[in-house]
Amino acid sequence: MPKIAFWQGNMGIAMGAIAAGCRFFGGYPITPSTEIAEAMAEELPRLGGKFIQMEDEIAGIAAAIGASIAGVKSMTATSGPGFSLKQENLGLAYMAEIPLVVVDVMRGGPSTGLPTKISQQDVMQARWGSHGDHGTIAYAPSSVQECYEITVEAFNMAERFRQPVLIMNDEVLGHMREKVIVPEDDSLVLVDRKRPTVSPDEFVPYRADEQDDIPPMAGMGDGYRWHVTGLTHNDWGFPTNNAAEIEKKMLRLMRKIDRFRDDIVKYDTESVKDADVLVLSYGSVARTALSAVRMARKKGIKVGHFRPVTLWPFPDKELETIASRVKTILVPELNCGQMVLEVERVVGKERVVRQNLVNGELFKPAEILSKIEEVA
Amino acid sequence: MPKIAFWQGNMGIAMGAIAAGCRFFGGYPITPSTEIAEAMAEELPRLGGKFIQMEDEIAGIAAAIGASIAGVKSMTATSGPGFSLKQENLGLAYMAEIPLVVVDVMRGGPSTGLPTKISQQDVMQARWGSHGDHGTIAYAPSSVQECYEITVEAFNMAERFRQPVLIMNDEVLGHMREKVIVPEDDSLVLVDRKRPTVSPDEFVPYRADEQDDIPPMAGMGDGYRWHVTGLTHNDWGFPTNNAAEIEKKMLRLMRKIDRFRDDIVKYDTESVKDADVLVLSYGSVARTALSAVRMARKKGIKVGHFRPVTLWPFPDKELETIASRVKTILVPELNCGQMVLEVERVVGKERVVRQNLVNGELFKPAEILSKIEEVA
Amino acid sequence: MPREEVMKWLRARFFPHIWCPGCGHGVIMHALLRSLTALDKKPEETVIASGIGCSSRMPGYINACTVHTTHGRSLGFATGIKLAKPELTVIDVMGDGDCTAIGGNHFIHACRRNIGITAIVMNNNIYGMTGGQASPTTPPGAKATTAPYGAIDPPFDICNLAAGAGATYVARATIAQPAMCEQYIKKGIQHKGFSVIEIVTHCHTQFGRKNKRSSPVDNLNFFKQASVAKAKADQMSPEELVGKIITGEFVNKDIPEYTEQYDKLIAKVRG
Amino acid sequence: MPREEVMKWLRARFFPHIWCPGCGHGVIMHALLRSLTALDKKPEETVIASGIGCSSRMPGYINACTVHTTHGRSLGFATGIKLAKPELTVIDVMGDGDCTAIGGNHFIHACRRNIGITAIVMNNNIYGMTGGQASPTTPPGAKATTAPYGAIDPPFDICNLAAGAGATYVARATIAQPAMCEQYIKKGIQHKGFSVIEIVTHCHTQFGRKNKRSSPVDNLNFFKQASVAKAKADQMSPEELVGKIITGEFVNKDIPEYTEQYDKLIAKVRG
Amino acid sequence: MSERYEIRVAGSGGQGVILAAVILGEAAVLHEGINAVQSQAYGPEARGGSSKSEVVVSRGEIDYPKAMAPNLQVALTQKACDEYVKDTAPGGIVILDDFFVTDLPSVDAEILHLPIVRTAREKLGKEIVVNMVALGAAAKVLEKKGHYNPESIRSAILARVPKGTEELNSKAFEAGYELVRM
Amino acid sequence: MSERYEIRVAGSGGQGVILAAVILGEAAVLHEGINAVQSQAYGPEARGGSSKSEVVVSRGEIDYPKAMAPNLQVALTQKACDEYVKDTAPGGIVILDDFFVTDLPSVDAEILHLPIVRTAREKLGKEIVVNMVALGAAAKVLEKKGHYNPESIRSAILARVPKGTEELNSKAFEAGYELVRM
Amino acid sequence: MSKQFDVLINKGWCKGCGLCIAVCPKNVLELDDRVKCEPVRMDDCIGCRQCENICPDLAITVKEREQDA
Amino acid sequence: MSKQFDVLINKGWCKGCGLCIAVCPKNVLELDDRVKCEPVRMDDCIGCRQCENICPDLAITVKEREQDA
Ligand SMILES: Cc1ncc(C[n+]2csc(CCOP(=O)(O)OP(=O)(O)O)c2C)c(N)n1
Ligand SMILES: Cc1ncc(C[n+]2csc(CCOP(=O)(O)OP(=O)(O)O)c2C)c(N)n1
Ligand code: SF4
Ligand code: SF4
Ligand code: SF4
Ligand code: SF4
Ligand code: SF4
Ligand code: SF4
Ligand SMILES: [Mg+2]
Ligand SMILES: [Mg+2]
Repeated sequence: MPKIAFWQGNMGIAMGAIAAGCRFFGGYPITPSTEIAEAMAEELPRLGGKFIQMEDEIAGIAAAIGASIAGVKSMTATSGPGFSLKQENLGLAYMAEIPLVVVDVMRGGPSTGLPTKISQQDVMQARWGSHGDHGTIAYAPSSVQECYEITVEAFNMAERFRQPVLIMNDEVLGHMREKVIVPEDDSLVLVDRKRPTVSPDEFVPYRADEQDDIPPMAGMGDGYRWHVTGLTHNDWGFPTNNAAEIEKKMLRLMRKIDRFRDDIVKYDTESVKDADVLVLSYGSVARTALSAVRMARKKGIKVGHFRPVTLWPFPDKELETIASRVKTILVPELNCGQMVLEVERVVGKERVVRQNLVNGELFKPAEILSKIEEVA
Repeated sequence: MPKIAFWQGNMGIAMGAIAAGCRFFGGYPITPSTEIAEAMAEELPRLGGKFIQMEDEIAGIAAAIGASIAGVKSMTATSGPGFSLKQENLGLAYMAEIPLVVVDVMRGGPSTGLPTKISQQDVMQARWGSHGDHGTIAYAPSSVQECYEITVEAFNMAERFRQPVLIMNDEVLGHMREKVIVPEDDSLVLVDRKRPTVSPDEFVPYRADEQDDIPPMAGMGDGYRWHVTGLTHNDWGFPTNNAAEIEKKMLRLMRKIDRFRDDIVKYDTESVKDADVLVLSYGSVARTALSAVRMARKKGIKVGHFRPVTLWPFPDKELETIASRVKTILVPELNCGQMVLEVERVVGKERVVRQNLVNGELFKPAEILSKIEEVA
Repeated sequence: MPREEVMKWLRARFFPHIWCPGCGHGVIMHALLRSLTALDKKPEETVIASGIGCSSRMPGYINACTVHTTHGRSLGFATGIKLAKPELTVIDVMGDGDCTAIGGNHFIHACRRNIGITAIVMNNNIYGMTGGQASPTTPPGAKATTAPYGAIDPPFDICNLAAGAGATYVARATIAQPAMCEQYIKKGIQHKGFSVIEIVTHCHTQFGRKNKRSSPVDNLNFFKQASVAKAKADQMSPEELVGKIITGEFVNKDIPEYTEQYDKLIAKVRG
Repeated sequence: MPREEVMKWLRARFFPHIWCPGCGHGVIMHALLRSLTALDKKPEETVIASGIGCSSRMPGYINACTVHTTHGRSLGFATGIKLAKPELTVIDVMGDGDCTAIGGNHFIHACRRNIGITAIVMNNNIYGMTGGQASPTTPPGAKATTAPYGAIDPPFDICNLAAGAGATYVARATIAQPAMCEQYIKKGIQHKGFSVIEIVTHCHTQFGRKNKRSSPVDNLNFFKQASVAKAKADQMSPEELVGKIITGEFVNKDIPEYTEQYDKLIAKVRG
Repeated sequence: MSERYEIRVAGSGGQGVILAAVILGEAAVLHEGINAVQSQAYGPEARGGSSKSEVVVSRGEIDYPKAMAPNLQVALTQKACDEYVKDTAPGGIVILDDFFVTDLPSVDAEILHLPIVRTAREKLGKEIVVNMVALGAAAKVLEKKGHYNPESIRSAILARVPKGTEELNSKAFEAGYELVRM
Repeated sequence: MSERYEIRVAGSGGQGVILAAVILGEAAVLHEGINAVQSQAYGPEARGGSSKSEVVVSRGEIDYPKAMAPNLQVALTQKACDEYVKDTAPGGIVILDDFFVTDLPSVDAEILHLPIVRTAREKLGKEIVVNMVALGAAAKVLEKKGHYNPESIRSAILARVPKGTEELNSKAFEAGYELVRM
Repeated sequence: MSKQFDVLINKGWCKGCGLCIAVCPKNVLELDDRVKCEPVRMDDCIGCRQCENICPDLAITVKEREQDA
Repeated sequence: MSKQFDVLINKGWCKGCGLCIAVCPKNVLELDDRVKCEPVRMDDCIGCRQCENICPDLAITVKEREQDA
């Protein structure tokens, strides 16, 4: 029977990770993400898993990647400054195609900024923070329930696509407590990385299967010998300077996500059928926005809501379809305008109205409501 | 009399920095940027300046920021992996408003990638690499002459706007040697940070002048006492959790760049008047593209070229005006499509054609020419 | 020490400070200010740098040239400041986490380089600011939010680490000895080269509560009972020293200071 | 050692390797492979990790479970691997820059934690891969591309640093003593806990050319002449030891290994 | 939104106001079977300064997670009172400690000025249970307003507090409950 | 582009092919007063493996900085020859070392198979000056083709090489120059 | 006659931690009911300044009392 | 009769660094004109394997020669 819990969003993520089979956490404390580490420190040893607090965020993600290379599902969690520090090694996980879940609980930036206050200032960093190209999968949950469920999904995607998957949580959701209906373990669909089916002698570690562009992955200690490197490499995992081999690798890295974009993209809508105004928001802001949309509907304003659950890949096609029917798209964000750039790119900048707040607070319903009234 | 030199692009940057008054370099070696550090190690002591090789890139930028806080114009230089590592402290310089020039000589990514091969994969990272919002000034030079001149300009902008300014060089330009006409020192217009005019007792370190939104800056040891912090702070530089103070600071950080956007934005055009096809490219690619455009013109194709010299702020208005007259905009980039996203946002995605190469090589003129012919 | 002289170093407008009642960080700040006063330093020519942590909030309260940087990186910034302006007095105040966890590399390199900076490490064996996670100096067996079953890894001995990295002045005191703190800080500032003063302190709020030292006074008493002067400790066996805090000077040697070496290099290059 | 046994550890298809003719890194790899062979390790259960540098290219040539990570960070990755699968033999091979410059923090923390990894530090006193910049072990006065007027900062003594950070097995050899390299590596691998073997080697291409040791053989001769065994060095004065390379075992002590402690903790928690 | 009921507990760092709000949330979700969202203001100032925590309860879905105009406020220090009480919902209820809060605010709300701290100090002999006394007082109000059964809160307390302190905490809760006469 | 002339020098790591190309570039820009862009392939393989370097010279602006079809190629090892010589501009010139290059390529170009290494070893007694011998040979070709005055190259060499080695390098240059009979 | 001292407490800064009370050799100090330090036996003070030096909040000033000649 | 040894050189791997030549106590090895190692006095070899162990390119194998009984 599903259990009812009253958890912080960060706890939701930790418990989701455990449910997804995560048995390793490498991290470094930072507000407002620390509760994830603390929960993992408590829970993992009970399950025979390992939690390690490393000397810094760089080592935290390194250890997590190491554990994944050894065959164990693993995670790290942090906030802005630590997310910046993790970018280099995040790149290694993209290049070497190592499954991993990375959580950023967003606080106000730049720099040390506002450690205990909400923002959505890292959503573009999720896409572009590490040097070099790669496909990105990044989620923004809006409830503690979703923190739990999306973490399970993030692990599944990481395992399926052999790459890091990001969860962009925010301070309000990370810290607030809310009801969660915790499904029974065996009701969850869990994905594990594809393992090689060939013998160790025949194993070519980065030779991808044609049907999905993903190479099967051996765990170290599983009888296979293979080479992991952050250098651009050929199918053998050996560094190459050969243009054709380089291009093959790079295009596959992008394609493995692009091809299955429809399997990954997730979004939510409310009252969009007859809407003249569409509010697009994500994370905690979506809670305020929904509140405002509902208030506006009561006032007779034809307004709907679009919530990207995957920020990356961005639900562009889906938004385009819905947006084609509306006059104005309002994008309230707790930053100086980030996802709105993607919205403008998708639907054209003429119809897009921005609403930005960078004072460390979450929008209040009245604020978004009055903006809706203004643009309606 | 101006002198003629035959320099690598990286040398052009080092010598431009020296000419701009840079007297401190803190860094860590990494291919293909190392020659900048090496040149500074050689030149600075001759001028009484200081070069220090720190223990890593994080410390390298920290030392450079420290020197700037102490009142000395300073610089750091790196490439992809190091640029990722510098992102956290780069954020501090944005937040604390410390002038600084940061060079990224782009190589192939992600991760260690292709240390000795060209890419343009970090141009979005230039804008979004650090957590938290801030305005960005980033240049992409296309010749060694421009490496020199833009470095001088980068220092001027850093000093004027009290923030880091980025130079996004690439491996080909960084390493190639070319003729430079080196202007005489006294022919250069150099900008220095505004110093406080009030007495130490009246000094409020982050109180901005109204006419430009920039607070005057004292050097440490100049008789003023002030506080620098990466936390969001009030005019006194003291950490605040007050919504109004936070918002004031954040909006000013953005506004000080937005207001003077026209003074910063730089671009170049060729043959755009009657063009049906516009090629937009930057950095070393612009050299290939210009070559292709000239070949195409000889074949009678009405094609022009638009070269953003500042990638950030992006010359959006300027592009929009020119683009309004053309049928197709071709954007060749040595990445999987980065600045093209901005182009699509500005001109709408319908008319934009991408050309991407990620095999470690620079486009050859014939490649871009044939794409021009295809879209013309 | 005339009290008003010390008060001049304060940004009194930001008081009372944010530290918990009885937090040892205030004791250390107080000792530092007395040292600066005693040495007749000028605030305009004195830089106090720090990283992030409760301890690292200190510079904000000191009316000098103060630099509150990123977690663990303050020695990088301080190195830039000192090298750019060697005439400044540069003090770097750090927590145990700031200095020895994320900042460990900058710490050992500053030790190696022997640059004229005084590092004050406020070792409370825990991450105070973020709510009580284990630090690299948390004693084995002690509880922390990220070591709910007790820490299992051996802690650093900060003074040994500094010595192994080549530091030229290394001393340790506890906050139960405010005069000793003041004295070592003074000697550290006067020392040519990089000096390290570890001051053992407490975070009763985050560490003490979980480890049976929940009030400031409990900690004071603990320090009094657990401290052993180096001279005495040298006579004791390893077994006797378990759980003891050895106070005193561990290293004090004379090696050329980095910025002076640099100035010589410049002189040589310019001929 | 039967030669074929060693050859089994090679990815011969990638030979000849990229190292310069006579580069000491090859001598070290050879010694490592002999040690692994002598200890009868299985390649499928042996992990060789590294960061970035000429030295760090080594894992690519070894037909085991090999992990070529980011510059300076390999011990972080290796720690994750070892903790996740303590039954694996984990070796981390690093250059002096990789280990003691950018990787210094991970190095001292691995020493502190006493996790069962063997670190082999290939100290050629320079950044070879990037073309000859100074490293934290470049001797004062030596020239490097980023120290064109001679290095002015004191170098680390890697063995002292490791000892100060708490490492439980620390030894040093030079490539002029391939049998000693092999012996210490073997002992390091057998040691319970973190072991550090510093192997002093040369980069004649980048360091030697600028510092009068331009051929591999020059360096071999230099090492033969400059090495002093620890037993003998203990009898020598600091002045006599200037410029000498002390070889031998510096630390060898018995303290619980980290992953074993962790397993005990799990057992305790699970009751 | 008609069902939405907002509660805020505010005081100084050591007074346990966060735990109080968490218990109210747990009581709602785990014992009353309704929805609740609990949140709090974090800040470095939480070290020594003031601290606030909120619970929003509702039979329906709770979208906006923070209090907009609390229906019930508890303030245990003057600073908390000055800072937070002003946005009480018109006609709401404000519980103030009568030792630390001496300047009463002028708000359109019913003010209960109660000896919460003194009860903890004097009756229970442990100032640390001040939050439980406050919870008791709040429970009475919430019961009267028809939002909670006090048993839910009591159960939530027992499930939360450290073993061995159940009795002390229950007593404190009862004492607080008794303080309110409505 | 009609004025564009492309030169490539290729060999193994230690043969100084980069310096040779840099000198050709400096000769063009600083002594001939024309434009030049010099570039090179870097790679970890440059340690032991093959190495190439290019110069594009032109009286006009040089946009694309790399060689597309070199008009003149110099290859000092078999590997370099096999890898690089094939894209020589039709009718171009290829200079090959006769000790290390034994398999001659089939290209539409004039092939000069010259004792470059042997001259360095035997005549100059220092294999290290092999690049200067090659430069001498290239200088002769470039002179014949009307692109450079050999004096420019000689001056560029003298400005570049370490003090005390001028004579050796000049001699090597002369010896290379003499190898070509066109 | 021995010297006399004033022990001045800045109650706005004092946080009532009790450290001064613990170190005072003469038992001069106590906490009041608002949990602030209060010198209750000022005349016993010997001016050792231990309280001043240990006070983490810099809330104590010990001053020699001006004495009538 | 004393043992005899074959010193086998993999010339495809040998880079001619000369280290083996420097360590050989019996002067068995030399470089040929393509700068590759060549055992020129094989019969003097005492099988000490110093050359094999020092070779950074793993290009040398020293084998005891099969002897006719
Ligand atoms: C890059 C980064 N990582 C983590 C943090 C979060 N953080 C702030 S302070 C701190 C630890 C502070 O501990 P310590 O240095 O011992 O100081 P204390 O608070 O104990 O005085 C941490 C982990 C941060 N601000 N930045
Ligand atoms: C983050 C980062 N910074 C810098 C570099 C560039 N880099 C590659 S190897 C290296 C130094 C290598 O020196 P060392 O570890 O001593 O190895 P060696 O080449 O001497 O064997 C540097 C600085 C990098 N790859 N990544
Ligand atoms: S949390 Fe600990 S370290 Fe921080 S102020 Fe409180 S007592 Fe001091
Ligand atoms: S550059 Fe130096 S370290 Fe690198 S392979 Fe060559 S000799 Fe070895
Ligand atoms: S030590 Fe200071 S803060 Fe603590 S009780 Fe005494 S006066 Fe108050
Ligand atoms: S000065 Fe000494 S005796 Fe006087 S109150 Fe302070 S501690 Fe007590
Ligand atoms: S040591 Fe090895 S590589 Fe060097 S010359 Fe001898 S066989 Fe050749
Ligand atoms: S085995 Fe010994 S004697 Fe024989 S060739 Fe090698 S080094 Fe010389
Ligand atoms: Mg601490
Ligand atoms: Mg090295």
